[in-house]
Amino acid sequence: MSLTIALYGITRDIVGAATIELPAPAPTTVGELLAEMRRQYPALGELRSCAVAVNQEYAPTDQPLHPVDEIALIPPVAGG
Amino acid sequence: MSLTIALYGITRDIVGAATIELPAPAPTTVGELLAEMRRQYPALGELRSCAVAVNQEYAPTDQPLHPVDEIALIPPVAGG
Amino acid sequence: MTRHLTITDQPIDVAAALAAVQTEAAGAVNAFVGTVRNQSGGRAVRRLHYESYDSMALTQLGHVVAQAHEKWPMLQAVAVVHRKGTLALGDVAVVVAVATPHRAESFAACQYIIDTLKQVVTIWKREEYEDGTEWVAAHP
Amino acid sequence: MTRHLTITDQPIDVAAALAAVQTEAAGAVNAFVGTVRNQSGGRAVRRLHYESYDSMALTQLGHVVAQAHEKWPMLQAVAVVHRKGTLALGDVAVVVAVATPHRAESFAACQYIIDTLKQVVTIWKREEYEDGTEWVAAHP
Repeated sequence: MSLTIALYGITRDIVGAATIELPAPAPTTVGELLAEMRRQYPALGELRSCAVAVNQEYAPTDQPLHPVDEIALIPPVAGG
Repeated sequence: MSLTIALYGITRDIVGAATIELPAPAPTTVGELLAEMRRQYPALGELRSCAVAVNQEYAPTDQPLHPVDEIALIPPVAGG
Repeated sequence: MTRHLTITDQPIDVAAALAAVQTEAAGAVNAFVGTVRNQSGGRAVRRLHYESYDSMALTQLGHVVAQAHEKWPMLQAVAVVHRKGTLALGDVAVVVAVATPHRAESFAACQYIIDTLKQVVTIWKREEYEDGTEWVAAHP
Repeated sequence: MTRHLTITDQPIDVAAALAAVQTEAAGAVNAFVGTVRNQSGGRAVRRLHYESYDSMALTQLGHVVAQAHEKWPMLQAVAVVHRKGTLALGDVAVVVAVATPHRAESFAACQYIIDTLKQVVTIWKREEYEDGTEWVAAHP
Protein backbone atom coordinates (compact mmCIF):
# COMPACT_ATOMS: atom_id res chain seq x y z
CA MET A 1 0.00 0.00 0.00
CA SER A 2 1.10 3.62 -0.51
CA LEU A 3 0.34 6.69 1.61
CA THR A 4 -0.20 10.35 0.78
CA ILE A 5 0.98 12.81 3.44
CA ALA A 6 -0.15 16.43 3.48
CA LEU A 7 2.44 19.00 4.55
CA TYR A 8 1.81 22.37 6.17
CA GLY A 9 3.83 25.31 7.38
CA ILE A 10 7.52 24.64 7.82
CA THR A 11 7.17 20.96 6.90
CA ARG A 12 6.00 22.01 3.44
CA ASP A 13 9.06 24.25 3.15
CA ILE A 14 11.36 21.41 4.31
CA VAL A 15 9.93 18.82 1.93
CA GLY A 16 9.42 21.35 -0.86
CA ALA A 17 5.90 20.19 -1.70
CA ALA A 18 2.36 20.35 -0.31
CA THR A 19 2.04 16.56 -0.32
CA ILE A 20 4.40 13.62 -0.48
CA GLU A 21 3.63 10.12 -1.68
CA LEU A 22 5.21 7.19 0.17
CA PRO A 23 5.07 4.19 -2.19
CA ALA A 24 4.58 0.61 -1.02
CA PRO A 25 5.88 -0.76 1.20
CA ALA A 26 4.80 2.32 3.15
CA PRO A 27 4.99 2.79 6.94
CA THR A 28 2.19 0.96 8.72
CA THR A 29 2.01 3.10 11.88
CA VAL A 30 2.35 6.75 12.85
CA GLY A 31 5.66 6.00 14.55
CA GLU A 32 7.07 4.33 11.43
CA LEU A 33 5.86 7.23 9.29
CA LEU A 34 7.62 9.79 11.48
CA ALA A 35 10.83 7.74 11.45
CA GLU A 36 10.73 7.41 7.67
CA MET A 37 10.03 11.13 7.13
CA ARG A 38 12.87 12.10 9.47
CA ARG A 39 15.20 9.72 7.64
CA GLN A 40 14.35 11.32 4.29
CA TYR A 41 14.25 14.90 5.67
CA PRO A 42 16.56 15.25 8.67
CA ALA A 43 15.48 18.89 9.12
CA LEU A 44 12.14 17.58 10.42
CA GLY A 45 14.05 16.27 13.44
CA GLU A 46 15.13 19.79 14.33
CA LEU A 47 11.59 21.04 14.87
CA ARG A 48 10.27 21.71 18.36
CA SER A 49 7.72 18.99 17.65
CA CYS A 50 6.14 17.20 14.73
CA ALA A 51 2.84 15.41 15.24
CA VAL A 52 0.88 13.29 12.80
CA ALA A 53 -2.80 13.83 12.19
CA VAL A 54 -4.95 10.99 10.93
CA ASN A 55 -8.39 11.97 9.70
CA GLN A 56 -8.08 15.38 11.37
CA GLU A 57 -7.21 14.01 14.81
CA TYR A 58 -3.84 13.95 16.55
CA ALA A 59 -2.67 10.34 16.38
CA PRO A 60 -0.54 8.32 18.85
CA THR A 61 2.62 6.66 17.55
CA ASP A 62 1.13 3.16 17.59
CA GLN A 63 -1.89 4.09 15.47
CA PRO A 64 -2.04 2.03 12.25
CA LEU A 65 -2.21 3.83 8.89
CA HIS A 66 -4.36 2.96 5.91
CA PRO A 67 -4.28 4.23 2.32
CA VAL A 68 -7.73 5.81 2.72
CA ASP A 69 -6.65 7.85 5.75
CA GLU A 70 -6.26 11.63 5.52
CA ILE A 71 -2.73 11.95 6.90
CA ALA A 72 -0.78 15.13 7.63
CA LEU A 73 2.40 16.22 9.37
CA ILE A 74 1.63 18.83 12.02
CA PRO A 75 4.58 21.06 12.94
CA PRO A 76 4.20 23.37 16.00
CA VAL A 77 0.97 25.32 15.57
CA ALA A 78 0.87 29.07 16.12
CA GLY A 79 -2.68 30.28 15.67
CA GLY A 80 -4.30 33.05 17.65
CA MET B 1 -23.74 76.33 58.62
CA SER B 2 -26.17 74.37 56.45
CA LEU B 3 -25.49 71.42 54.17
CA THR B 4 -27.01 70.26 50.89
CA ILE B 5 -27.12 66.50 50.39
CA ALA B 6 -27.65 64.94 46.96
CA LEU B 7 -29.76 61.79 46.86
CA TYR B 8 -29.61 58.99 44.31
CA GLY B 9 -31.38 55.74 43.61
CA ILE B 10 -33.41 54.36 46.48
CA THR B 11 -32.35 57.17 48.84
CA ARG B 12 -34.04 59.66 46.52
CA ASP B 13 -37.20 57.53 46.63
CA ILE B 14 -37.03 57.30 50.43
CA VAL B 15 -36.52 61.03 50.95
CA GLY B 16 -38.83 61.97 48.08
CA ALA B 17 -36.47 64.57 46.62
CA ALA B 18 -33.21 64.76 44.64
CA THR B 19 -31.56 66.93 47.31
CA ILE B 20 -32.20 67.72 50.94
CA GLU B 21 -31.08 70.83 52.83
CA LEU B 22 -29.94 70.38 56.42
CA PRO B 23 -30.17 73.85 58.06
CA ALA B 24 -27.77 75.07 60.72
CA PRO B 25 -26.79 73.65 63.11
CA ALA B 26 -26.02 70.92 60.56
CA PRO B 27 -24.01 67.72 61.21
CA THR B 28 -20.26 68.40 61.30
CA THR B 29 -19.03 64.94 60.31
CA VAL B 30 -20.03 62.12 57.99
CA GLY B 31 -21.02 60.00 60.99
CA GLU B 32 -23.27 62.71 62.38
CA LEU B 33 -24.83 63.23 58.95
CA LEU B 34 -25.68 59.54 58.61
CA ALA B 35 -27.16 59.45 62.10
CA GLU B 36 -29.29 62.53 61.41
CA MET B 37 -30.52 61.22 58.06
CA ARG B 38 -31.43 57.84 59.59
CA ARG B 39 -33.27 59.64 62.40
CA GLN B 40 -35.34 61.63 59.90
CA TYR B 41 -35.75 58.70 57.44
CA PRO B 42 -35.67 55.39 59.29
CA ALA B 43 -36.01 53.46 55.98
CA LEU B 44 -32.40 54.46 55.24
CA GLY B 45 -31.38 52.17 58.10
CA GLU B 46 -32.89 49.18 56.31
CA LEU B 47 -30.58 49.43 53.32
CA ARG B 48 -27.77 46.94 52.82
CA SER B 49 -25.41 49.88 53.15
CA CYS B 50 -25.43 53.65 52.86
CA ALA B 51 -22.16 55.47 52.30
CA VAL B 52 -21.48 59.18 52.14
CA ALA B 53 -19.51 60.76 49.32
CA VAL B 54 -17.71 64.04 49.87
CA ASN B 55 -16.43 65.73 46.75
CA GLN B 56 -16.93 62.52 44.74
CA GLU B 57 -14.89 60.35 47.12
CA TYR B 58 -16.15 57.79 49.61
CA ALA B 59 -15.72 59.42 53.04
CA PRO B 60 -14.93 57.82 56.42
CA THR B 61 -17.31 58.52 59.32
CA ASP B 62 -14.92 60.93 61.06
CA GLN B 63 -14.48 63.17 58.02
CA PRO B 64 -15.57 66.77 58.72
CA LEU B 65 -18.19 68.39 56.49
CA HIS B 66 -18.17 71.94 55.11
CA PRO B 67 -20.91 73.92 53.35
CA VAL B 68 -18.87 74.06 50.16
CA ASP B 69 -18.52 70.29 49.98
CA GLU B 70 -20.34 68.27 47.32
CA ILE B 71 -22.09 65.73 49.57
CA ALA B 72 -24.18 62.74 48.53
CA LEU B 73 -25.72 59.64 50.06
CA ILE B 74 -24.56 56.52 48.24
CA PRO B 75 -26.88 53.52 48.59
CA PRO B 76 -25.62 50.12 47.32
CA VAL B 77 -24.39 50.62 43.77
CA ALA B 78 -25.37 48.22 40.99
CA GLY B 79 -23.65 49.27 37.80
CA GLY B 80 -22.34 46.90 35.17
CA MET C 1 -1.83 54.58 28.71
CA THR C 2 -4.86 55.94 26.85
CA ARG C 3 -8.24 56.05 28.64
CA HIS C 4 -11.72 56.55 27.30
CA LEU C 5 -14.32 56.69 30.09
CA THR C 6 -17.89 57.53 29.21
CA ILE C 7 -21.36 57.46 30.75
CA THR C 8 -24.03 57.94 28.16
CA ASP C 9 -27.79 57.78 27.70
CA GLN C 10 -27.29 56.73 24.08
CA PRO C 11 -26.95 53.15 22.78
CA ILE C 12 -23.39 51.88 23.19
CA ASP C 13 -21.28 51.25 20.10
CA VAL C 14 -19.29 48.18 21.12
CA ALA C 15 -17.19 48.15 17.97
CA ALA C 16 -16.15 51.76 18.58
CA ALA C 17 -15.04 50.92 22.13
CA LEU C 18 -12.96 48.03 20.81
CA ALA C 19 -11.48 50.16 18.06
CA ALA C 20 -10.57 52.82 20.63
CA VAL C 21 -8.14 50.48 22.38
CA GLN C 22 -6.57 48.69 19.41
CA THR C 23 -3.03 49.67 18.52
CA GLU C 24 -0.23 48.05 16.57
CA ALA C 25 1.79 47.79 19.79
CA ALA C 26 -0.81 45.81 21.77
CA GLY C 27 -1.66 42.45 20.28
CA ALA C 28 -4.30 41.45 22.83
CA VAL C 29 -7.69 43.05 23.40
CA ASN C 30 -10.14 41.72 25.93
CA ALA C 31 -13.64 43.07 26.15
CA PHE C 32 -16.48 42.47 28.55
CA VAL C 33 -19.97 43.36 27.36
CA GLY C 34 -22.81 43.35 29.88
CA THR C 35 -26.28 43.17 28.40
CA VAL C 36 -29.77 43.29 29.90
CA ARG C 37 -30.92 39.78 30.81
CA ASN C 38 -34.53 38.69 30.56
CA GLN C 39 -34.47 37.42 34.11
CA SER C 40 -32.97 38.28 37.46
CA GLY C 41 -33.15 36.10 40.56
CA GLY C 42 -35.84 34.00 38.91
CA ARG C 43 -38.08 36.96 38.06
CA ALA C 44 -38.88 37.97 34.48
CA VAL C 45 -37.37 41.37 33.73
CA ARG C 46 -39.20 43.67 31.32
CA ARG C 47 -36.65 46.49 31.19
CA LEU C 48 -34.08 48.34 33.29
CA HIS C 49 -33.39 51.85 34.44
CA TYR C 50 -29.87 52.96 35.30
CA GLU C 51 -29.36 56.12 37.30
CA SER C 52 -25.89 57.62 37.57
CA TYR C 53 -24.13 60.18 39.73
CA ASP C 54 -22.06 60.97 36.67
CA SER C 55 -19.22 63.10 38.02
CA MET C 56 -18.48 60.72 40.91
CA ALA C 57 -18.93 57.68 38.68
CA LEU C 58 -16.25 59.03 36.32
CA THR C 59 -13.99 59.97 39.25
CA GLN C 60 -14.27 56.47 40.70
CA LEU C 61 -13.87 54.87 37.28
CA GLY C 62 -10.65 56.87 36.90
CA HIS C 63 -9.42 55.40 40.20
CA VAL C 64 -10.30 51.87 39.07
CA VAL C 65 -8.42 52.27 35.81
CA ALA C 66 -5.42 53.79 37.60
CA GLN C 67 -5.37 50.84 40.01
CA ALA C 68 -5.50 48.43 37.07
CA HIS C 69 -2.57 50.25 35.47
CA GLU C 70 -0.59 49.91 38.70
CA LYS C 71 -1.32 46.18 38.83
CA TRP C 72 -0.63 45.63 35.13
CA PRO C 73 1.85 48.29 33.98
CA MET C 74 1.76 46.81 30.47
CA LEU C 75 -1.84 48.04 30.12
CA GLN C 76 -1.80 50.25 27.03
CA ALA C 77 -5.39 51.36 26.56
CA VAL C 78 -8.71 51.13 28.38
CA ALA C 79 -12.19 52.06 27.26
CA VAL C 80 -15.19 51.91 29.57
CA VAL C 81 -18.65 52.94 28.40
CA HIS C 82 -21.63 52.67 30.74
CA ARG C 83 -25.17 53.29 29.66
CA LYS C 84 -27.73 55.12 31.79
CA GLY C 85 -31.46 55.73 31.41
CA THR C 86 -33.97 53.15 30.25
CA LEU C 87 -32.71 49.94 28.62
CA ALA C 88 -34.61 47.18 26.84
CA LEU C 89 -33.86 43.46 27.03
CA GLY C 90 -30.65 42.67 25.17
CA ASP C 91 -29.39 46.25 25.25
CA VAL C 92 -25.73 46.75 26.08
CA ALA C 93 -25.39 48.19 29.59
CA VAL C 94 -21.61 48.34 29.85
CA VAL C 95 -18.49 47.69 27.83
CA VAL C 96 -14.98 47.37 29.23
CA ALA C 97 -12.22 46.97 26.65
CA VAL C 98 -8.50 46.77 27.42
CA ALA C 99 -5.42 46.33 25.27
CA THR C 100 -2.14 44.78 26.36
CA PRO C 101 0.85 43.33 24.51
CA HIS C 102 0.17 39.90 26.00
CA ARG C 103 -2.95 37.82 26.33
CA ALA C 104 -3.24 36.74 29.97
CA GLU C 105 -2.95 40.31 31.24
CA SER C 106 -5.77 41.48 28.99
CA PHE C 107 -8.15 39.02 30.67
CA ALA C 108 -6.94 39.82 34.18
CA ALA C 109 -7.08 43.60 33.77
CA CYS C 110 -10.50 43.57 32.10
CA GLN C 111 -11.95 41.35 34.81
CA TYR C 112 -10.44 43.52 37.54
CA ILE C 113 -11.96 46.64 36.02
CA ILE C 114 -15.50 45.27 35.62
CA ASP C 115 -15.44 43.59 39.06
CA THR C 116 -14.22 46.75 40.80
CA LEU C 117 -16.49 49.01 38.77
CA LYS C 118 -19.45 47.08 40.13
CA GLN C 119 -18.28 47.71 43.69
CA VAL C 120 -17.51 51.42 43.58
CA VAL C 121 -18.98 53.18 40.57
CA THR C 122 -22.03 55.26 41.51
CA ILE C 123 -24.61 53.80 39.17
CA TRP C 124 -27.89 52.32 40.38
CA LYS C 125 -30.09 49.79 38.65
CA ARG C 126 -33.86 49.59 38.94
CA GLU C 127 -35.36 46.46 37.42
CA GLU C 128 -38.88 46.51 36.10
CA TYR C 129 -40.93 43.32 36.40
CA GLU C 130 -44.47 42.40 35.43
CA ASP C 131 -45.63 43.40 38.91
CA GLY C 132 -43.43 46.30 40.00
CA THR C 133 -39.87 47.59 40.19
CA GLU C 134 -36.93 47.15 42.53
CA TRP C 135 -33.61 48.90 43.17
CA VAL C 136 -31.14 46.07 42.71
CA ALA C 137 -28.99 45.16 45.74
CA ALA C 138 -30.53 47.93 47.87
CA HIS C 139 -31.74 45.67 50.67
CA PRO C 140 -30.07 42.74 52.42
CA MET D 1 -25.40 26.07 22.92
CA THR D 2 -24.95 27.89 19.61
CA ARG D 3 -21.55 27.78 17.89
CA HIS D 4 -20.14 29.82 15.06
CA LEU D 5 -16.68 28.60 14.01
CA THR D 6 -15.06 30.17 10.97
CA ILE D 7 -11.69 30.35 9.26
CA THR D 8 -11.59 33.06 6.65
CA ASP D 9 -9.21 34.90 4.36
CA GLN D 10 -11.38 38.02 4.64
CA PRO D 11 -11.05 40.81 7.26
CA ILE D 12 -12.80 39.82 10.51
CA ASP D 13 -15.93 41.70 11.54
CA VAL D 14 -15.52 41.82 15.33
CA ALA D 15 -18.90 43.43 15.91
CA ALA D 16 -20.61 40.64 13.96
CA ALA D 17 -18.88 37.99 16.09
CA LEU D 18 -20.05 39.75 19.25
CA ALA D 19 -23.58 40.14 17.92
CA ALA D 20 -23.64 36.43 17.04
CA VAL D 21 -23.37 35.43 20.71
CA GLN D 22 -25.59 38.04 22.34
CA THR D 23 -28.97 36.85 23.57
CA GLU D 24 -31.50 38.14 26.07
CA ALA D 25 -30.83 35.10 28.24
CA ALA D 26 -27.08 35.64 28.60
CA GLY D 27 -26.11 38.88 30.28
CA ALA D 28 -22.34 38.47 30.00
CA VAL D 29 -20.26 38.47 26.85
CA ASN D 30 -16.50 38.20 26.93
CA ALA D 31 -14.44 38.62 23.80
CA PHE D 32 -10.78 38.22 23.07
CA VAL D 33 -9.41 39.93 19.99
CA GLY D 34 -5.89 39.12 18.84
CA THR D 35 -4.31 41.64 16.50
CA VAL D 36 -1.03 41.74 14.61
CA ARG D 37 1.65 43.38 16.77
CA ASN D 38 4.42 45.50 15.31
CA GLN D 39 7.04 43.47 17.14
CA SER D 40 7.72 39.91 18.17
CA GLY D 41 10.56 38.81 20.42
CA GLY D 42 12.20 42.19 19.99
CA ARG D 43 12.15 42.10 16.17
CA ALA D 44 10.13 44.56 14.11
CA VAL D 45 7.34 42.75 12.29
CA ARG D 46 6.27 44.01 8.85
CA ARG D 47 3.38 41.64 8.28
CA LEU D 48 2.16 38.11 8.92
CA HIS D 49 1.06 35.10 6.97
CA TYR D 50 -1.28 32.52 8.48
CA GLU D 51 -1.60 29.13 6.87
CA SER D 52 -4.40 26.82 7.92
CA TYR D 53 -5.26 23.15 7.56
CA ASP D 54 -8.88 24.24 7.53
CA SER D 55 -10.83 21.02 7.96
CA MET D 56 -8.67 19.83 10.89
CA ALA D 57 -8.59 23.32 12.40
CA LEU D 58 -12.40 23.37 12.48
CA THR D 59 -12.53 19.81 13.83
CA GLN D 60 -10.12 20.70 16.64
CA LEU D 61 -11.90 23.98 17.31
CA GLY D 62 -15.12 22.00 17.68
CA HIS D 63 -13.39 19.81 20.30
CA VAL D 64 -12.14 22.89 22.17
CA VAL D 65 -15.60 24.43 22.29
CA ALA D 66 -17.16 21.12 23.37
CA GLN D 67 -14.61 20.88 26.19
CA ALA D 68 -15.42 24.44 27.26
CA HIS D 69 -19.12 23.57 27.31
CA GLU D 70 -18.38 20.56 29.52
CA LYS D 71 -16.39 22.73 31.92
CA TRP D 72 -18.94 25.58 31.94
CA PRO D 73 -22.36 24.08 31.16
CA MET D 74 -23.89 27.56 31.42
CA LEU D 75 -22.09 28.51 28.20
CA GLN D 76 -24.83 29.64 25.83
CA ALA D 77 -23.04 30.78 22.70
CA VAL D 78 -19.53 30.77 21.25
CA ALA D 79 -18.14 32.43 18.16
CA VAL D 80 -14.59 31.90 16.96
CA VAL D 81 -13.29 33.52 13.80
CA HIS D 82 -9.68 33.03 12.71
CA ARG D 83 -8.13 34.85 9.80
CA LYS D 84 -5.73 33.23 7.35
CA GLY D 85 -3.62 34.59 4.52
CA THR D 86 -1.59 37.79 4.67
CA LEU D 87 -2.26 40.27 7.49
CA ALA D 88 -0.99 43.81 8.00
CA LEU D 89 0.01 45.38 11.32
CA GLY D 90 -3.06 46.00 13.45
CA ASP D 91 -5.25 43.55 11.54
CA VAL D 92 -7.47 41.27 13.60
CA ALA D 93 -6.10 37.71 13.53
CA VAL D 94 -8.63 36.01 15.80
CA VAL D 95 -11.79 36.71 17.74
CA VAL D 96 -13.24 34.50 20.44
CA ALA D 97 -16.59 35.62 21.86
CA VAL D 98 -18.62 33.74 24.46
CA ALA D 99 -21.91 34.45 26.18
CA THR D 100 -22.94 33.21 29.62
CA PRO D 101 -25.60 34.26 32.13
CA HIS D 102 -22.91 35.23 34.65
CA ARG D 103 -19.77 37.27 34.37
CA ALA D 104 -16.94 35.21 35.85
CA GLU D 105 -17.70 32.23 33.63
CA SER D 106 -17.56 34.38 30.50
CA PHE D 107 -13.96 35.32 31.27
CA ALA D 108 -12.94 31.77 32.23
CA ALA D 109 -14.53 30.12 29.19
CA CYS D 110 -13.17 32.68 26.72
CA GLN D 111 -9.66 32.37 28.14
CA TYR D 112 -9.85 28.58 28.05
CA ILE D 113 -10.89 28.62 24.41
CA ILE D 114 -8.16 30.98 23.18
CA ASP D 115 -5.47 29.27 25.29
CA THR D 116 -6.44 25.80 24.05
CA LEU D 117 -6.95 26.98 20.47
CA LYS D 118 -3.34 28.11 20.43
CA GLN D 119 -2.22 24.64 21.48
CA VAL D 120 -4.21 22.43 19.14
CA VAL D 121 -5.70 24.31 16.21
CA THR D 122 -3.80 23.65 12.98
CA ILE D 123 -2.87 27.17 11.96
CA TRP D 124 0.69 28.28 11.35
CA LYS D 125 2.13 31.77 11.51
CA ARG D 126 4.98 33.07 9.42
CA GLU D 127 6.29 36.46 10.51
CA GLU D 128 7.89 38.76 7.99
CA TYR D 129 10.73 41.01 9.24
CA GLU D 130 12.96 43.57 7.55
CA ASP D 131 15.50 40.82 6.89
CA GLY D 132 13.55 37.64 6.29
CA THR D 133 10.69 35.46 7.52
CA GLU D 134 10.25 32.82 10.21
CA TRP D 135 7.68 30.15 11.06
CA VAL D 136 6.74 31.09 14.62
CA ALA D 137 7.46 28.48 17.32
CA ALA D 138 8.77 25.96 14.78
CA HIS D 139 12.18 25.51 16.38
CA PRO D 140 13.21 25.13 20.04
